[in-house]
Amino acid sequence: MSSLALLVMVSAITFFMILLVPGDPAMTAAGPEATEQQIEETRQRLGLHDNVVVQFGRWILRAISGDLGSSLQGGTSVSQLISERFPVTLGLALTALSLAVIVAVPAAIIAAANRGKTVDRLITLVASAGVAIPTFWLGLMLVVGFSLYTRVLPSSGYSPFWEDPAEWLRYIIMPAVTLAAAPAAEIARQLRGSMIGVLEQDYVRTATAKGLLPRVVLLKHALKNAGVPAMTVIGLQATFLLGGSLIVEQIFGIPGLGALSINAVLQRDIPVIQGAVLVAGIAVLIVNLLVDLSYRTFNPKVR
Amino acid sequence: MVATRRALEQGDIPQASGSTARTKPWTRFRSRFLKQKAGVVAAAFLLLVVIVAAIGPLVAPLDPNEQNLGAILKYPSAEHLLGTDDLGRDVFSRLLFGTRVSLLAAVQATAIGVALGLPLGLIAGYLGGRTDRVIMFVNDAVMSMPGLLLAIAIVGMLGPGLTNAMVAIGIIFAPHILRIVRGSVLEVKEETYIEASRSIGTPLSRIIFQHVLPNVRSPLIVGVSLMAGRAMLNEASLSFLGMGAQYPEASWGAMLGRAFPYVDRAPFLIVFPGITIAVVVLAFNVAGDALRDSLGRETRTNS
Amino acid sequence: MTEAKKGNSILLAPAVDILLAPAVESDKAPEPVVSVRDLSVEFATERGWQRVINNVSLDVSPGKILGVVGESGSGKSVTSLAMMRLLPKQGSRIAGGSIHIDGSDMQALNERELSAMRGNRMAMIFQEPMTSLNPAFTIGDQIAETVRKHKGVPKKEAWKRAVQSLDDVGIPNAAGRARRYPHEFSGGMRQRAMIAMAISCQPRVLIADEPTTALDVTIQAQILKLLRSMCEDHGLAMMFITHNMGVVADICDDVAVMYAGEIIEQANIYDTFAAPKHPYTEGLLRAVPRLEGRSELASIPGKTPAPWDMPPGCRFQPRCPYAIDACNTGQLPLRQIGDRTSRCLRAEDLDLKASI
Amino acid sequence: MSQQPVLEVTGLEVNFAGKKKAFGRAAPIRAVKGVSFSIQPGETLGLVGESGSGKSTVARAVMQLIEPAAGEVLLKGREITALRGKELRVTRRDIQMVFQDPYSSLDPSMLIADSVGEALEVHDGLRGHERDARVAELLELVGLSSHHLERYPYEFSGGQRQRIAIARALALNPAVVVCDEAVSALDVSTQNQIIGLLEGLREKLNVAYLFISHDLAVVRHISDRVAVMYFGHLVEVGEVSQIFERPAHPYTRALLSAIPIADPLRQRSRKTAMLTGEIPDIVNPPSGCPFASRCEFASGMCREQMPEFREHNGSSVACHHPLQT
Amino acid sequence: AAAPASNVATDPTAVLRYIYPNAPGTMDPHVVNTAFANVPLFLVFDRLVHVDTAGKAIPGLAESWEYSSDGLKLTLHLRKNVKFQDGDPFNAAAVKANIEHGQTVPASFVKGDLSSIASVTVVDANTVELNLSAPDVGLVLKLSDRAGAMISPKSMASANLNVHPVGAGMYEMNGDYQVGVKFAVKKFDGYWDPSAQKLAGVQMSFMADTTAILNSIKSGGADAGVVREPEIDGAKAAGLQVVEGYDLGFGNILMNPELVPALKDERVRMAVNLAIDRKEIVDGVLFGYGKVTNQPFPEGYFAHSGSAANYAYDPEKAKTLLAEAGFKDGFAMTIDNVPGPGTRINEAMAAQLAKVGIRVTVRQTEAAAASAQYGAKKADALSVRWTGRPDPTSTLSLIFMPGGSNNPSNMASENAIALFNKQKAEADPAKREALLQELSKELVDHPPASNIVLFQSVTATAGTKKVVGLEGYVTGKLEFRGVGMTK
Ligand SMILES: Nc1ncnc2c1ncn2[C@@H]1O[C@H](COP(=O)(O)OP(=O)(O)OP(=O)(O)O)[C@@H](O)[C@H]1O
Ligand SMILES: Nc1ncnc2c1ncn2[C@@H]1O[C@H](COP(=O)(O)OP(=O)(O)OP(=O)(O)O)[C@@H](O)[C@H]1O
Ligand SMILES: [Mg+2]
Ligand SMILES: [Mg+2]
Ligand code: NI
Repeated sequence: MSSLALLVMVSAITFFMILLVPGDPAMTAAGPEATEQQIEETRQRLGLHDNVVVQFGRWILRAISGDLGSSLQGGTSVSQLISERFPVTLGLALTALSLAVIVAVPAAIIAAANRGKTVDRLITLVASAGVAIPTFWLGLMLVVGFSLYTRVLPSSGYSPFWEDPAEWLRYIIMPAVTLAAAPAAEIARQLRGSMIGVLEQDYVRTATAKGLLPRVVLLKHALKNAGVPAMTVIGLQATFLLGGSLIVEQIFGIPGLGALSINAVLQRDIPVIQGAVLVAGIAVLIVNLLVDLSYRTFNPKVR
Repeated sequence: MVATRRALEQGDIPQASGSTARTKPWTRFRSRFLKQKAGVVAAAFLLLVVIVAAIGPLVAPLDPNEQNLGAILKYPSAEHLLGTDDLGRDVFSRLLFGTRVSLLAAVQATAIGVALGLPLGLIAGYLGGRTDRVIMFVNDAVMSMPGLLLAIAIVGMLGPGLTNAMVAIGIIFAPHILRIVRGSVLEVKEETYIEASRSIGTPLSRIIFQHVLPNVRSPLIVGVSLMAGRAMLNEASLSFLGMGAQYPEASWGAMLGRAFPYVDRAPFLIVFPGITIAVVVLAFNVAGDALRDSLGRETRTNS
Repeated sequence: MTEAKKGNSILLAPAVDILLAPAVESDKAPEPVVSVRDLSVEFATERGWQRVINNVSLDVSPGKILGVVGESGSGKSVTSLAMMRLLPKQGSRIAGGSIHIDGSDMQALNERELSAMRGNRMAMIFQEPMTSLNPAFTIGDQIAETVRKHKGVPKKEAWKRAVQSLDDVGIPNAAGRARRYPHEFSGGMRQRAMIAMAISCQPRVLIADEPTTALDVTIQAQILKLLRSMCEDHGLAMMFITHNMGVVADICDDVAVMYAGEIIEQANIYDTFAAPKHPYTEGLLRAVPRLEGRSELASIPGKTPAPWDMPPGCRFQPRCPYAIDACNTGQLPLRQIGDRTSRCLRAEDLDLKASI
Repeated sequence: MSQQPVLEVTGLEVNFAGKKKAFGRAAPIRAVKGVSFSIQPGETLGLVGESGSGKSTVARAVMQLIEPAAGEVLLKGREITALRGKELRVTRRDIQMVFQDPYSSLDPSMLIADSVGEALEVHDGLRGHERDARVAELLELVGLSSHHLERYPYEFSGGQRQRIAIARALALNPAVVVCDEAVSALDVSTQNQIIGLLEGLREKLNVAYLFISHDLAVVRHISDRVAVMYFGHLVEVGEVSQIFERPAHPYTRALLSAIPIADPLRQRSRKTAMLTGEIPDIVNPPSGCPFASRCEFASGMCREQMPEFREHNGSSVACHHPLQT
Repeated sequence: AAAPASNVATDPTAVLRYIYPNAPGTMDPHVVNTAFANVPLFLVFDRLVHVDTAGKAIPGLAESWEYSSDGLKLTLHLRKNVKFQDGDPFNAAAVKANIEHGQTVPASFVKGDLSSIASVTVVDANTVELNLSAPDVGLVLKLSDRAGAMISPKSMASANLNVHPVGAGMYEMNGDYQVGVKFAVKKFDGYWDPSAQKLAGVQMSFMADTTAILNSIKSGGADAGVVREPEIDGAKAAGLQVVEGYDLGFGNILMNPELVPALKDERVRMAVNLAIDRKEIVDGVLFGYGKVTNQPFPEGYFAHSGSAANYAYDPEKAKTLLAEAGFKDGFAMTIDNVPGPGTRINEAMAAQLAKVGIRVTVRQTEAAAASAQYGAKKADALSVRWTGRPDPTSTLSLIFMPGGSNNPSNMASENAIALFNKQKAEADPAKREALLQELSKELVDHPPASNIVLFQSVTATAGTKKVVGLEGYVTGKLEFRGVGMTK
């Protein structure tokens, strides 16, 4: 219930905000070459003369019945646009997130286990650097290195997973790496911190006293308890990634939700913006739900 | 290792009762900070950056805004230490000038993020209940909106320009600060010393300022240092979309953004600002970590 | 206490019985399973390496309980952790001495051998039952894990044994409770679970560091009874650290008293309570509040010296009412006095009493 | 008994929100049920009982740190449960608390002078030297010296911290001090020093204590009267000698007999009736006497009907079958 | 630059992978709102009239046409035996259906282009008459644009016309258009001019960033695509062929003198023109890819005036003119631009204008806001690229004439207005040409209040050496006629 309210809230904020921003949906819908008259006709056709509240009400009523309307740019239905774009973003986000987790979790564990030693310092430094590097800079460097000089990977474009998974991977890997850098660094930092906290706990000493090997103590007893704060960060990163990353999608020419929504914003394509925000909102809710569920496995105390 | 720590603290009694030695907070902070070599290096570097920001215009070898369309994209030379940009301007001088803009941008965004997030986070966390739910509802709504969309909308409403862009970034950051603060307030709130202070009859405002605030300091510092770095990176992204620094101002992000099309012809245009941003952001993070560790709770565990 | 008064004569008999027991056994005394010799431990502090445990020696024989008492910070926990080789890897070191447990030289073992030892042949119960159990796993899991690790039995069997040992420590409905998480247990039950975990592999040696401090007296009594019977029935050798002299009086066979990182006195429990041979022990025993009436509460004046600030000679001497000049010169070793030991220079000529 | 009690608690009930079920509302946890007692000026009431029986909850409810579900708390004859905001804060002058854990009850990032002086600033508006002078006085009172003013809590031992906490509680000359296991964390010798201190202050300032502890020897030493709690209920209240020498409630007796005596001869020769049986679950409390499951005298009536409080041999007891001595 | 396709053996099985920066929102040619859509759309749709690379009307689906003497009727003679991709015949009825569709479909974008057509008469299967409400000489060229794109009438009613269009063009859809992303077409076997079809198909994808396009071609991810000035040198350096098409588009500054009163004075406008060093902009900012001009129509185009002067860069004279006009100390104005390549032009210009005392604030405003602000008379000036129109009338009326959407101040010289109206009614192409040239000269001699032309722009296509038949069109819209790939 509250999640539904959240979605309505997010939609409403977006809707009114877009209308507050200078720029005329009718004008962009009519196109750059349109005449005054065409613009006016477009405005009529789209009902943009109506009160904003009426407009929003109309949108929300239709949205509830499952109709997200159609793009002001050419009339493609929003649900179709989103169903084409979201899988792309989803694939990219999941790949990036998995990469981040695969790199960050072992790194954090190694760092925490060797707290204060050189390995730890090194990992911490790399993690800080990961947060520090501008995303698009990294992306560009990868393109230069892997596409322009060595030509091992395509610099841009996209091929759907179900058509050819290998091809998909070739297209997705560089963007995924680019996107993964910052989340990996952040997850590593967070997990290292909570691991160190957990390793100071009495029950870790108990586990050692039980005769478990250091590896088991670390990977079973400590990791599971350090999982909650780490999951929070992972969830947060997931929601970022699922919203679609404009810059990375642009650099690599990936037709994802980010590119769709940024274009929609630039063109004041309100139905598409609303649709994209709704999807992003739902993604956030689902991720939060998953994170909550994971809390339950990590920490039985949560209900 | 609660028990051991306590025992350890008791071992310090004689030191405490030595009547002359006064422990000044600043002295202890300094001694702890100086122990963290990486932090010291980072702080020294940041100090240097601040100095450059202050006196940069005086030491810049050339006028950073002087265009020379006859000599664009020139590789580094004796005349132009770091080459020239796409309008023939001296990259080194622009980098020096950009320091102030970029730093200011980071400070503005962070300040706004903290100004919004900190009080609301304190209130939400400490009061809990309905207030908390309302604040968190709005917070989650803002958080689940794609950041860039928000930024565009806010900049659209305020008009283009670096300050406005930073206001936008600040607003986008605020929910994150809010969450960090609220999280640690929830933790601190349960501490007995807060209850003890309440039992004395301390007013709410005083409890928040005197007890809660100093104890959420550590996570806040980390959050802020991360954010200051993030702000620089986001400024770069927004400049990339034309919403950041405006002509003739130079910001590192803007320099980086506009160097995009010349990757293969003038890679140095990307390399220098990219590295500058990365190093400064890294310095923020490292110094922030060191600061946290030096300001941390006054316990013995980390000495 | 009326009961005690009237039954004095009758009840003395079993006490004498117990009193005599060690004397009889001492002829063919079983080899101690725990043998610590001249153990010293140092910690890295702001003032460099500081010795917090100095030349501690102790033995525990099978079926016996050695009580360890002393001021807080005197090194009881550190000693026990050192014996388990559980001291923090960074910032601490064993500076000397040897630890032999159940025939193994603990300092010669590598990580793998240590883990085969811990939980199996020697186990430990920690003071804080609230924080010493992993909140993320069920109680049964945590116990079964130990069993599986050391006994190499299949999962099901390990679980059965875990339930069995929960049952042993008197947890009602053990099978059901095993599936619960620590936070669903009360403090007393958690502590019992800790004990169940420690005994699940039938160790030869058990170290208990203030296992009942967090519990109320009724539950404490149950747990003490349980531990006592473990020693008697299974020949377990136990080291029992506590602040509570009543608890010591209840279950220990011998007592070692620690002060400022040293054992200052060690003796049979009856001897200690009847006639302490160190002024600190005397002070400690006198400070125990009596249940009868409102007597004045005694305390030892002064403070424990810090490791870097140890007085020469006897470490208790600055606080000692019986100190003489000779006390602050030279090393004072633990001396054998009959079948007990003491560090006090004046052990023989002082007539110390546990109560005024 | 002629005087007006300085603290009077009647019918105190405290509920906590229970665990939420997947569907439906959470049943409240009734942590304290119908607790009533009173304390005269300068008197010490010892509160003992099972761990988890609700002693701390009573203390916090009396302190108005949590809101009681029912019942009245009269401080110097004034009902305070309904007070809010400033009014409540002003009343707090008269009732102060010393917490169990000396390590967490002092703000680690605050100087001792500020921690102790906070009450003075808040209530009397004292600042600067004036405040410091008063804080120094308080520190002297609890046996610390004024050079400790500008130090942080971590520089003190547990005993010293507890003294600081006591100094803080005494800053406003309260009429009642609630001590929730104020000495449990300390070793015997230090514990004795603190108790001595509390007794001295009672003499000097005529404060009343609500003294919570599970160390019965200490309770016996310091209390004038003792209240025994079990499972959220008060089961017995009486003069200290009465309780310790002629316990009327089977639980009180079990408690007393479980105290180990620091004398091996006597301890080992003692016949102690070990309690058996399960402690009831707080989420599903039994309908009758909560102690029935562990009580050797329990009858059918005990299991069905909650016993009323009644006078018995000079103390009040809630038991269907009070012990005769 | 391109090798003529006919001389080279092409691979009939080749599929061209082409990347284009501007994705159409729909594939319905009558609804899509930008001329950029022509490139992808005209793969599928054939038009009544074609244009050659110079922008001249040449036969398309109409083999010939003629105006009636009063200019009120345009008769089209249609090509015979032409089929739509769904097998239906293309004939006069189809033309009538299309024109009516274009005029009436909701959100029609071609309505304006077709507004002069009052009715359509089907004379016979291959002849239609367009009855005009007023003379419209530009109509023929308009029919070479989307207004003349012929949709299979059967598919007009279909709901997925926007993603699965059916036309009579060289290639037919192979699957649906994934809006904003890509689509594929395959050779249409029934096309009337097989010589134009050198490919087995085209895969067209869309990427907004031309740097990414170039990278893609360079790394082998595509065969050809559109690049912009900054990328051209890079493309050449990478060994790609680059076809530079000088088109009807131009870089210009739109101005609203109502907000900057100084600009109401013609001397000031002349001063601004003289203070801008166009050559420096072309050479420096555009890397030499552009032509210095101050006329809206390029050299070689029929509306270009050969006799009008090219402004020389003359800051001194600009200062003098400013002083004469009473602006000795210059004046201030804000010029907006849409973030992207145009930023540099604006910045370079600002620096140049600063030298004569004109203080320019450069402001980047995203497209929607920029045009809305300018349209709402809230922006002083806008630095943009005009994309060009097939017929001069559209360009002139939209930018230079009163009532034009890009001329918010509605200012224009009387002479210019008179010339414009005269050419609109002139049916004789030669006379009309003369009038247009005179108008062009008028716009140079008396700088208009609405606009400053800076340079003629280039539309460049980069491709691997395997791609043949790429040609630059003056419309700026590549047609794939004759484009093929070698083996
Ligand atoms: N990790 C450590 N680093 C430095 N010193 C330590 C550490 N752990 C313990 N110590 C020191 O070792 C000494 C002995 O501590 P220990 O915990 O053994 O005391 P204890 O006798 O168990 O006290 P308690 O009764 O309070 O548990 C103390 O003085 C303490 O300061
Ligand atoms: N915040 C809370 N939320 C839910 N239940 C609580 C909370 N605080 C206490 N309880 C429950 O209330 C009951 C009484 O707890 P309380 O802390 O008052 O006991 P106590 O008598 O002080 O125990 P101890 O001797 O261990 O300090 C316990 O069952 C406890 O689990
Ligand atoms: Mg200890
Ligand atoms: Mg309590
Ligand atoms: Ni008695």
